[in-house]
Amino acid sequence: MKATIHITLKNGVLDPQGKAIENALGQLGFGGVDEVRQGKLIEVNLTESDPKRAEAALTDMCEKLLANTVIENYQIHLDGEA
Amino acid sequence: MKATIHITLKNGVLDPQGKAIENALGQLGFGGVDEVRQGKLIEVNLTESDPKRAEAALTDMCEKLLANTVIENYQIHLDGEA
Amino acid sequence: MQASVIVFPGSNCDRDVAVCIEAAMGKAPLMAWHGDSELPKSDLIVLPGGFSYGDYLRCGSMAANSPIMREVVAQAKKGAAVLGICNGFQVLTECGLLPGVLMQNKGLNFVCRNTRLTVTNNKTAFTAQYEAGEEITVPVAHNEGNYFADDDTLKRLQDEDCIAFTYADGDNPNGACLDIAGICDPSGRIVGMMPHPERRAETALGGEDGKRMFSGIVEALS
Amino acid sequence: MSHINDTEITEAVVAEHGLTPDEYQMVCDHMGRTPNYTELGVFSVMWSEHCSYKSSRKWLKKLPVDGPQVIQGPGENAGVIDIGDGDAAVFKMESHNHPSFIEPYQGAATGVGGIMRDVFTMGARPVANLNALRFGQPDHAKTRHLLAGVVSGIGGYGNCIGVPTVGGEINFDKSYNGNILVNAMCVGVARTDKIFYAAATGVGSPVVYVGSKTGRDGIHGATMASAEFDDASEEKRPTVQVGDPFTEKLLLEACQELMASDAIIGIQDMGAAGLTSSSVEMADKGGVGILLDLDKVPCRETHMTGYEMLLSESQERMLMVLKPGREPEAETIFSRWGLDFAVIGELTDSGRMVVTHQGQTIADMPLGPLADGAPEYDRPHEPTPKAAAFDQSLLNDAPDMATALTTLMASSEIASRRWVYEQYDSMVMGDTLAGPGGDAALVRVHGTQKALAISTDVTPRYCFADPVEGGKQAVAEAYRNICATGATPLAITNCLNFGNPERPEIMGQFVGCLEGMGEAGRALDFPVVSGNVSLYNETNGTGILPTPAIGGVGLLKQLDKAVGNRFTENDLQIYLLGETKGHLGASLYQRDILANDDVFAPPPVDLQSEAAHGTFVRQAIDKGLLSAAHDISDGGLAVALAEMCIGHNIGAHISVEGDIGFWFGEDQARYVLAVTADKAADLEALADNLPLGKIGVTTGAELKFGDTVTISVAQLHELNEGWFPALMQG
Ligand SMILES: Nc1ncnc2c1ncn2[C@@H]1O[C@H](COP(=O)(O)OP(=O)(O)O)[C@@H](O)[C@H]1O
Ligand SMILES: [Mg+2]
Repeated sequence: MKATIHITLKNGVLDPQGKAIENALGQLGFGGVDEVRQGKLIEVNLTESDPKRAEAALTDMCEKLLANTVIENYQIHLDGEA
Repeated sequence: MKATIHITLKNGVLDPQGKAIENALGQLGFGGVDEVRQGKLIEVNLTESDPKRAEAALTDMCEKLLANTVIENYQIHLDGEA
Repeated sequence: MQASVIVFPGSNCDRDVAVCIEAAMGKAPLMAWHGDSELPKSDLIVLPGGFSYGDYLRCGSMAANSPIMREVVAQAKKGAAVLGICNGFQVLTECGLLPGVLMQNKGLNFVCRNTRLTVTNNKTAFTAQYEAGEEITVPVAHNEGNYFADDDTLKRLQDEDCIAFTYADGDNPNGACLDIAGICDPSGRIVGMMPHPERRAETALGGEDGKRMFSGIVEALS
Repeated sequence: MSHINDTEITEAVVAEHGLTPDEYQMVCDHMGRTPNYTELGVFSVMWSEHCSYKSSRKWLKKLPVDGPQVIQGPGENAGVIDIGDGDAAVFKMESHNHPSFIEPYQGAATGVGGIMRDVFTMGARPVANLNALRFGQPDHAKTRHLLAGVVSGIGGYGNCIGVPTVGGEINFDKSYNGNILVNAMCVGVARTDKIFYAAATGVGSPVVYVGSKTGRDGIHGATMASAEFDDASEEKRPTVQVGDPFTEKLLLEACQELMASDAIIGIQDMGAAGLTSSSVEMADKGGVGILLDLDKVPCRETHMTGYEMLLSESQERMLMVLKPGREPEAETIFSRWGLDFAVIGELTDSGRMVVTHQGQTIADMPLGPLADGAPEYDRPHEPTPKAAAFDQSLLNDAPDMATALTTLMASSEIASRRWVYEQYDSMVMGDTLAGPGGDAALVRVHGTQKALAISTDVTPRYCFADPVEGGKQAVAEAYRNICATGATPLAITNCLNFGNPERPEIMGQFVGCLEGMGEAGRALDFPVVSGNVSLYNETNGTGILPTPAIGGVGLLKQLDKAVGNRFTENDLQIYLLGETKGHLGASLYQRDILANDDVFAPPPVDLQSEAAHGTFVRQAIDKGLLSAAHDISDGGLAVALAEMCIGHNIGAHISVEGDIGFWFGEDQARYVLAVTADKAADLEALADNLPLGKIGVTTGAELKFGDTVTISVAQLHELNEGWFPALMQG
């Protein structure tokens, strides 16, 4: 089973990358863009096929490794679920 | 209108980060995980409210700046579309 | 001869490279600001190391879109010699003057140390003062120096003798394909490399192996 | 919507702000009324241990701070010393311990950013960064993660801004399991006639905010840094400050550009306690008052209260007082660098800090008490009991020499730090003559023939066993590391990391270490020009080893005279300088070979010998007599010799005999010196009656002790290099 994890900065945490992208877009002449935030996308393939168990394992992975929960949130998307 | 852009490495492009994550997960005792790939997630807020025009503008941004199309693919998700 | 060093807000090897150019040429190069849209006609243009615009998003991506780079590309196409060092190499690939891309180091860490290089092509505008196959020592300092290109591109680089430097046997610090440390365009006038020749151009800093890059290009252009 | 100032000030609210009931009463007395919530917040951060030094001030005053070389001693953003020809070195060290434990990457990164601002706010261009790090046991569950995060955070920030990281130190000890130490040092160079200070003068002068926007980062960071940890606080996860080195680079360049004019009256970075402490300190130093209009503060987040704006610790911000009328030229510079610029207030003659927000006065406080009114505590302190002398019977079943030496070379303290320092750009700026790996780093003063020698040192296990001797030893080791390059030691900064000062035995460690440091500073003409105190480094009542890190700076007038600490060729004569009594108490040998953690007395420090031997080494280098010099510290003579061999893979034959104490004892004031045969007589003549003796010669590819012990240099090298990568691979 394939899954995608979205990792984003918590609200209020400074995002220098997002801010820099926003500035660069402005300089390239793209107006009307703001609140740019950059996060991570992690795609994995699991041998586990049961969605419940897959989700539990992924949550565990996020807590232990994939996300820095001090400053980041994560969302798990199992394939097919959108 | 809010939008999210997914930027992922093309097939065949080496992904050292993904590999490292895969190894680290293995070391932490998470078995049955492979094909780990890391990409980027960019969230933006647009003043444009017409989905067609928003999508066109975002495509342009991806081509010009956000993605390096030599190695990366991008996908645009307008909010509400999932 | 006119030399220009392009200064992005986050460049941090601009002064270091200017010192070497001045030593080789007897005259200080022009320091050209990233926001300018005009660049006085230059025989030599150097894109220095650093973090151009913080290297957010991708290294060199925002710099490649800066006003001055339109000028750099235009002058390069008209025959100016261009050297991109480290971040400058990343900018050259992002703006399409050189093929491929510099990905994150295989070890995932920034690496700063001396590396042994083989001068694979001594016919470029910058490498004439080295012997072909000569081994030199030049430091690297980067987090994204892992040269990657698809197989066709790599083959073309080999066929057209566009690999300027490789890391000598076993000394690849970043996992680069074919141990590539630096490449050039087919004319040999545009060179991009991850190692920093300007950091090893005087004995007080450990050696002079990098100095011949600068004396070499000055000799070639004057 | 109710205002934050409508919040009732209860005992609980006071306690949450870290003020004791007595302190709160003092606040009320100074105010002549009950403070409102915002005012309480401001007092609490200004009176926190971190900002007010209330437990340490009494003792800091006793340190030597004067000398002809001192231009600015403690009390400013950084210390300033004269290095000749109109040049000055500007430097300071600071802790970022608690934030780094919570989020190692960002905590360490913002620590580096903060210390660099302290230096460039004085008008200096930063030219070198160093860091003194302490982690828990190598096999502790958190160590690897914390170490990896801290190192990449330091590199991530320093590499980007383009200042070389040229040295530092790392120790491991279980006492740091729950309290790692991240101390960052920055050294800058300025012209002596272009130093900028924090004092704000001139009623009516505009107060200007520049740099990044303000968010809710690290609110109450200053009070957190002064509070003991318990297991729960790890879960509280305060808003972490995130560093933006690119913006810091812009801020550095913009400040340098403005500093080239004469528009600035005073300038101060916004560090701990942000806008509050920078405005209070500037106005108080200038003896004026200050009026701030928070509606003008550039904010990153919406609905921020005045309380939050005043206490935010968002990074990469500065406060300046400009000459009236000079705002436009300053604004032009800052906006060209893409930075925020806002006039947020002006100086008044009121002697008060008055803050308005959304048309209301939300705080009105007397400046004097805010800046200097915190109580100065003379906390009870219990001297550390004198430790017993080393118990020689422990050596009865000691392993053989080769086993002991190979074990030490691959021990946590001696193992090569290459894994760490190769992640730092140590060469950018093109002036690093000697980067990490030597005794002191050497950084050329750009465009001159002179160089700064810089080293950070302290041996916490000595400080624990005997704070006074340990304090002396830290200063003496920094002195030795600098002398070993040929440079003259000039002045020090420090970062004093201790446990909870409310415990008399911890306070006793503090008082003892400062006494030793002061004594050594006076004897070695090595005054303190800046520093930082970090207390309450405790978890669940267990304090760290006392860790007063010293950052020493020296000057080498002619850089081509410098020597390294590695053997350079065969047939060098090897000399030992200094008296060897074989002192094994508190040695690394005791800890790692005997695996014994009894508390024995550390080696005594004879400051006269330190001065005499250091002077001799410098003279010998100046006369061009030496090929290499290395001070002897952890692991004693045997380890020093092994380190000198592995640099260029050159062996040595040591012809003197000795016992375990001779090889591994950590007697102080000692160096290993190497000379070519033709210069040996001159060296001996110069030594006069100092204890200098020939002990061997460089030769071959093995380190040989007499005819019985032979170890290949390649093996020593492999052991020394292997430990760190193996640890980090897990
Ligand atoms: N955290 C660090 N960052 C950079 N360099 C370091 C660090 N820790 C140690 N080093 C370098 O490794 C070498 C050995 O350090 P140390 O054992 O403390 O030396 P010494 O005993 O001579 O004081 C020194 O050159 C030092 O600068
Ligand atoms: Mg040291």
